[in-house]
Amino acid sequence: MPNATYIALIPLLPLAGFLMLGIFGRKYFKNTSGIIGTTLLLVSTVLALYTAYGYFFEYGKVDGIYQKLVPLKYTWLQFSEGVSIDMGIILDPISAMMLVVVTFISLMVHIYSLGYMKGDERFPVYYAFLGLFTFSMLGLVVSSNIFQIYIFWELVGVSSFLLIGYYYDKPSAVAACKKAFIVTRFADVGFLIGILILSFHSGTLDFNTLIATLTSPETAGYKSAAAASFIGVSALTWGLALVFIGGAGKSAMFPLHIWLPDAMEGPTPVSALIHAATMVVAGVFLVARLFPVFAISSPNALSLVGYVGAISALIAALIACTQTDIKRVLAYSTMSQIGYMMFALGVSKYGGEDGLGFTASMFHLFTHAMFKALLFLGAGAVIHYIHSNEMKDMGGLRKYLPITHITFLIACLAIAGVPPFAGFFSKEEILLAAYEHNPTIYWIALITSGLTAFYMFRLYFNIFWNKEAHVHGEHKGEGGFAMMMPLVLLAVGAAVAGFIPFGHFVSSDGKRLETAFHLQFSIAPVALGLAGIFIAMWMYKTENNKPDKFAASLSGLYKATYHKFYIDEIYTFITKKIIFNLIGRPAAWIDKNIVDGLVNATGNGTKDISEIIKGFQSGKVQQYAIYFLVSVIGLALLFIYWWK
Amino acid sequence: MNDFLTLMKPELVITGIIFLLLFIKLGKGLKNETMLLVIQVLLLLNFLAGFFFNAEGTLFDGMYLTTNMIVLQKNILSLGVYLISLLFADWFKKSEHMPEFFMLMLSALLGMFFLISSGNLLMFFLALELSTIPVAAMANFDLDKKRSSEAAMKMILSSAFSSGILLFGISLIYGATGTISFAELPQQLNGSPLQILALIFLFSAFAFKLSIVPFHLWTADVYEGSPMAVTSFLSVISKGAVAFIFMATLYKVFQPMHAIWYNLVMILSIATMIIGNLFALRQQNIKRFLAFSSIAQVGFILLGISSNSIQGTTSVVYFILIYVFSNLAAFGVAAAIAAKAGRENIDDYKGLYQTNPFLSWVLALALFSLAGIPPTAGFFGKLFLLTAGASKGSYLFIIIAALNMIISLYYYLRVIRSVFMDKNDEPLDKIKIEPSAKLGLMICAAGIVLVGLLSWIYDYIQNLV
Amino acid sequence: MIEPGLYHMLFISTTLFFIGVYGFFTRRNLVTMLMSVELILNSVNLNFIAFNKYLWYDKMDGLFFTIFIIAIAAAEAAVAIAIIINLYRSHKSIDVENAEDLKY
Amino acid sequence: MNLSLLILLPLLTAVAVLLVRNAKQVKVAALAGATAQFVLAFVLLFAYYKERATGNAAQMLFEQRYNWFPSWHISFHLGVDGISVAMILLTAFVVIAGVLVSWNVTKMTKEFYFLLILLSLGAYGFFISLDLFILFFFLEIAVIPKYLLIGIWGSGKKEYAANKLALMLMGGSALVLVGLLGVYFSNSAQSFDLLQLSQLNIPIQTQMICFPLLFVGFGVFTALFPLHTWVPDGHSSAPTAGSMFLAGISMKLGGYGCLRVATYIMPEGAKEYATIIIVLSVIAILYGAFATMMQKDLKYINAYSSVSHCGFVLLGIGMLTKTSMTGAVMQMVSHGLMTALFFAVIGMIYERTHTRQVSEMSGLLKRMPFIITVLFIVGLCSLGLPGLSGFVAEMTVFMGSWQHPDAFRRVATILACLSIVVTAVYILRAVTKTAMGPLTAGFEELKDATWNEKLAALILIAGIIAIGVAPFWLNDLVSPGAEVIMQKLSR
Repeated sequence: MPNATYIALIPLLPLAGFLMLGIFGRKYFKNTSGIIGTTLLLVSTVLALYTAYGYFFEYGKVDGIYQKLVPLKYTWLQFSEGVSIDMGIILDPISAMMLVVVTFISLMVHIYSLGYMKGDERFPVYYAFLGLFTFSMLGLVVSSNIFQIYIFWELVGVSSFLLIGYYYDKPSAVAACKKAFIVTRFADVGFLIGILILSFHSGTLDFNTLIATLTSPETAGYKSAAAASFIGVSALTWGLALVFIGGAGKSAMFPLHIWLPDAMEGPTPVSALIHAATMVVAGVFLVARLFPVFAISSPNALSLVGYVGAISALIAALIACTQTDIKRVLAYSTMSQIGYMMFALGVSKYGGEDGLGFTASMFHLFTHAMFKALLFLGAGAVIHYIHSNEMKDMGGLRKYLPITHITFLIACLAIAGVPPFAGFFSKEEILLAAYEHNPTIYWIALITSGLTAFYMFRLYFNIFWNKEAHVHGEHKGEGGFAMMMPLVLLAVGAAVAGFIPFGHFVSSDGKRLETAFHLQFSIAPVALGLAGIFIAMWMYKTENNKPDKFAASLSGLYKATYHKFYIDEIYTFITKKIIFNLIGRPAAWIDKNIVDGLVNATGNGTKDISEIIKGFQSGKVQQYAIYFLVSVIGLALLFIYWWK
Repeated sequence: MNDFLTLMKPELVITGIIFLLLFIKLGKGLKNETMLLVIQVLLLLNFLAGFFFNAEGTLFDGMYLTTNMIVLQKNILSLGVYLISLLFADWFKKSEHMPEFFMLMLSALLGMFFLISSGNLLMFFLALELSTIPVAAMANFDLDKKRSSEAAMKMILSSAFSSGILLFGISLIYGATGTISFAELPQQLNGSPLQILALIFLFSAFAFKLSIVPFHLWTADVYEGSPMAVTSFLSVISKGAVAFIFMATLYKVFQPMHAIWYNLVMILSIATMIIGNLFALRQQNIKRFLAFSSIAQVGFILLGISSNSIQGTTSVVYFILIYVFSNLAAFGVAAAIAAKAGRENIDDYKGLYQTNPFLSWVLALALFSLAGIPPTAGFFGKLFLLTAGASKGSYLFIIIAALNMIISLYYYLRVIRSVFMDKNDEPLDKIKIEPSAKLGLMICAAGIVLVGLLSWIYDYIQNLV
Repeated sequence: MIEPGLYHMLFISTTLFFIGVYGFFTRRNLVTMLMSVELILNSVNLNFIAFNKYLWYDKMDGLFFTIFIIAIAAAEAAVAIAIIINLYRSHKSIDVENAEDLKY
Repeated sequence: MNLSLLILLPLLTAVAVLLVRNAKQVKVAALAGATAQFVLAFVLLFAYYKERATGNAAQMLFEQRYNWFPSWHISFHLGVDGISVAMILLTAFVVIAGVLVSWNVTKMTKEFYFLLILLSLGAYGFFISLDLFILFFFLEIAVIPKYLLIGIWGSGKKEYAANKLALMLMGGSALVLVGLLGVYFSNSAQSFDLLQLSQLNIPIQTQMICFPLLFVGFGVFTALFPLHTWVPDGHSSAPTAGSMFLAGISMKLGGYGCLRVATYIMPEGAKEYATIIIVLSVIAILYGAFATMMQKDLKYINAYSSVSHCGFVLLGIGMLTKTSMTGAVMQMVSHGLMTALFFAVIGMIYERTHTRQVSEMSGLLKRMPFIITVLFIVGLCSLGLPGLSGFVAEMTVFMGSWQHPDAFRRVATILACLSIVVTAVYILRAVTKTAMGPLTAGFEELKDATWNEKLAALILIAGIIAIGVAPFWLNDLVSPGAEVIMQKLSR
């Protein structure tokens, strides 16, 4: 068995960093906070690698199957008999893999930020937040309990919120962080209700028990979950679909993706870490975590995952083609790639060869983390140099930023799926899985892969070629060793990660999965990818008016994609017009005028009555006597004749 | 003879004091200050004397009866009179005819003692008149004030009219039963229409004295016009005495007609609470305000009376004890302010707390006690009245009573707000309170706080029933 | 000639009562109002006497009561007259409608 | 552990406050008293643990009973279980923080602290009473100090607000009173004793009348829709410490009463009216949240959000499961701490900027990092961030509510869940607008928190985090109490 203390230390070290820097950073670690944070994370990374190594090569495998080990678990909050939130660590292939990815990317970003954020007045706070995020993300991936994952889910949300709003005096950043939080929060309600449903039927919150209960048809939990239904859909499917909504919100799936492009307001390293490599894949991870339940018990929910993923991939790719802010292009590309991972899960089955989609998805998650982090960090270097996010301010930078240029090119090739870079292998597996199980999705995926190559190289050429650079202001160079080292390391990763035999380690049922390489199958996607690259080259390599003409000829589509299909506008309409004006305002009005009005009316009414009846006290002693006599006679009549 | 002395001791002491005052007055040898001091001492002695050499029994063939409970009730009234002599020292000292005032007041008190002890309708009538007529004269004591004479006029005419109705009722009872003795009456009562008519005529006289709606209309006018000392005497002592005899009469004499008077008491109680509160809401003059608030309080007393039980008796006596402290404290503060600053309006109290914290706190305590806010005694008093009333199980009745507590809280808080919260650029000057008035206020404040918390007082009363 | 019976007496006394009440309600002069009250009291006296004579002739309660009522009425009248005189001093009138300052 | 100490200590503090001479001594006396209460509350907690550890399984610990009004069968009966201990801890936290925050009160300092302490006396007494009469006694004691606190030291429409608060709360307690009397006369023992009453079976007809009376009566205190309208005005007009006490302690009296008195002694009534309670509390949750969204004044925002949050308390009670009732108590504790802290922060901001309008503030993080950090923490707690107390409580309520398989309660739970989005919206709108963005002109010279404010905030934060990070201790404290109520319910 693994040593739980070491594993627990992986998330706890960044937490310690957060607390230390958050509380004392401003006073005592003004300049050293970056070093402290990075060092702590380095230790975490080493521990994570050690753990992963141990798991994959020493104790993880029993009888050829990777086990789900729970080396640590204690009860955090007992709800009722059997239902409790436990804080624990689960160790299985995907969590081990994620531990490595998260710590590694985080470490790269920590190092990179040493250069990128140098001189920022809130340096300690920045590292504190990074620490908080890393802690939460690591906590999320090792969660052994569905409520634990929800807890860390919320925590990554809030750290993302804090980091997007890092430049707090910029109104756009404030708006973006708010939006990110609220949109994901909305999705989280789905997750929460999903948890409630699943836990009610399975009678547990523990992942292993829950999965075991809900995948074996003979258990009472499964029976009740399958039998209970709401508008024709079983409770189990509802639960899973709702959980998936949570995942879709975090992973920026259509139509809950609107927060992701705006989230680029945060510092670029943060975008690399949170909004490219780690947090946004939490949704994929969540579905993967519950994959057996999806795949065995509720194919409907799983195909929902597949279609949402596919649609998101396509839409994001289309939008990415027209955006001019380089970080937004990358954001949409992220969304598109996560769409890949989602539908890969969606087309997968549980176990054996049919589980290829699962492996492919995880593989793509792994490679994508490398090259997307690299792209963002590269973009960061460009922005650092040029002080702008807009393509029109860029061009011809290959002379000024040679290392960035090369690494960025490698990443672009990787994402475009050009062999032998990492993206090629993972994408190929995904396409294969889709081809075998769902032709519709396969075709969507194929088109998307062509579009991906096009917009990535549009980006690449616009930054590094196209018009001549007009750099003003002082030259800062490429940002020094701290910024370049992560680029190079990630580039190496992006270049060679594809050669890892991923199926040996990660598969839907823990067994070894051989992934064959089909040359003839690869021709179509690669050809499409290359075509995309060449079109991009033709249009953007030098400064010309071809893009404008092209845009004009497709003006309707161009406009729609440029405006991101007006999804933001729809949301604004719903929130501003419907929720605020039709619910919030009336609620406030009702409260002020009707509910409160009634209370006040009671008071005023009493006073009014008092005013009306004051005439009885007329001051005339004779009238008093009349009332006296009338009352006596009245009471006498009342009691003699009526109320005996 | 010995019986006579012990049984009638309270009345004899009062009579003695009246004569003593008469002689002192004739002698003309004493200054007002000294005179007041003497009177205060005498009244204190009278109060203390009430605790010794008491006996139970009847005199004059049952016309006069006394029990330990009755002695206690008399003591409560004596205490009230003593407090009045302390609290209104300012006004007494200025008055030219102070001994006369006390003679009248003590005469009225004597009337009330007889009233409580009466065992016969004749005795009852005589005592009632003895307790009323001097008060009418007292009401006119601010001889040069128009309002004072108007108040006195209203009082004497109304009470004469009410006496007429009462007597008519008594004559009907006499006609219907042939007896006027409390001891014999219950056997003769059978609930015939004539008897109901007589009951209601009789009831109206009690209602008049207690200011039960709709027989309350004289109350506010008389309270407002009379000197403060008379107002407080009327609203506390007079009401207390009548409440005692009213309860005794209903419980003992009219017990056979219980079903009828229960309903009567209930509807009048509700009416009294509601009307008293509604009128109190809009008053500006503190005396008039307290007049209506005391009407509302009577509604609660009726609630306790309606229970027709030992708990009812106990809680009414207990409440009146508390009411003596609370209402006299409120009047005492108002009198202190009226005497020094000549202000009687609630608006004039704005910002009082800035200059006169002591008066403000006493007033606050008094009003909280009247409103029934813990930990003041009023809370316990009211709660026990409600509990006693609730024993009959009429939820609607209790809910109306409870809601009335809220209306009353509103107007009591209005005074509190004036005193504590409202800004006033020209608050009243710092008022120098007479030492004896201060003593009186302190006794009241102590009473307000302690009577509730010390539960043995309640038990003591209950053991006497 | 019919011997006057209880009902005759009661009829007279009731009439007297209501005359008194009517006078009390309508007269503006305070002294007249006081006199009306006296009428009411006298009607009660009549009642007592009648009841005593016709119904309960073996008990003297009614008679005593009447005597006391007369005495009390005198006392009441004395005080009332004194008050009215004082009212006249301040109001220069004994009209009841001039003394209506205290109201509402 | 002598429970009378919990009453005597505030009493002595109040007397000390009245007796000392100048304002400084008053503050010191009040702080000393509050600290002593704080310590005492922890002593009680550990005494409680110790007693339970020795195997004392009595329902109530440290019982004391003195005859008070024997003729009415009223006794001064004190005792605590886990729920009471939790509430007492909450009170102690809020009291010490409130005393610290009010350090700058210059107007009538003595009276101010006297009333604060009096209020805390009422709260302690209420939570340890086992006799319904003294429970009611303490409930009412706690009302008038609030009236005076708002009316004298408040701001804005203070007199209107104070009046409304006092009258509505008194109205509530009047209903409670009628309900209590009904219970009192319905049982053969004619007893106000809670434990004795819980052994008896109150006739169902009485329950049908008295349960709503008691529940609505206590509900007014805890902002039961539609009787919540005193909450926004009252809280927003009160001085800082007043709001803290009001929201932190006073509103909890109602929740505690609903649970301990109404539900516990009248289980059949509770079952019968559960549907209505759930409907009302869900309305309060959602409607409060939406109404909050439209508010522009920080204090109103927190006040309306209190309506919403207290809805969870009532929802938890209305759902009638052990988990949900545990959640309700946890929500009371959590909301008490959180909202007290929120008001404290708003007070600190107001003292510096002299405005509470969200639109008039921006970028304050630059000038007052401590205060704004606290604002963030409390905001995040309010919207239910894990690691802070709000999350734990709300989730417990949700989990408890979901234990009913019927559609009505499902829908109610889902609607309640939706409120967490709305909460996020209004909290973030307020917090980000205030804290972030460019600094408003004229605020360049503002100072950060002083020692007393820091201490107050840290104490409350400590409480919030203690529950948020390690909820099991609170859960273990509260759930046996809820279990007892459940046993009575399922009998």
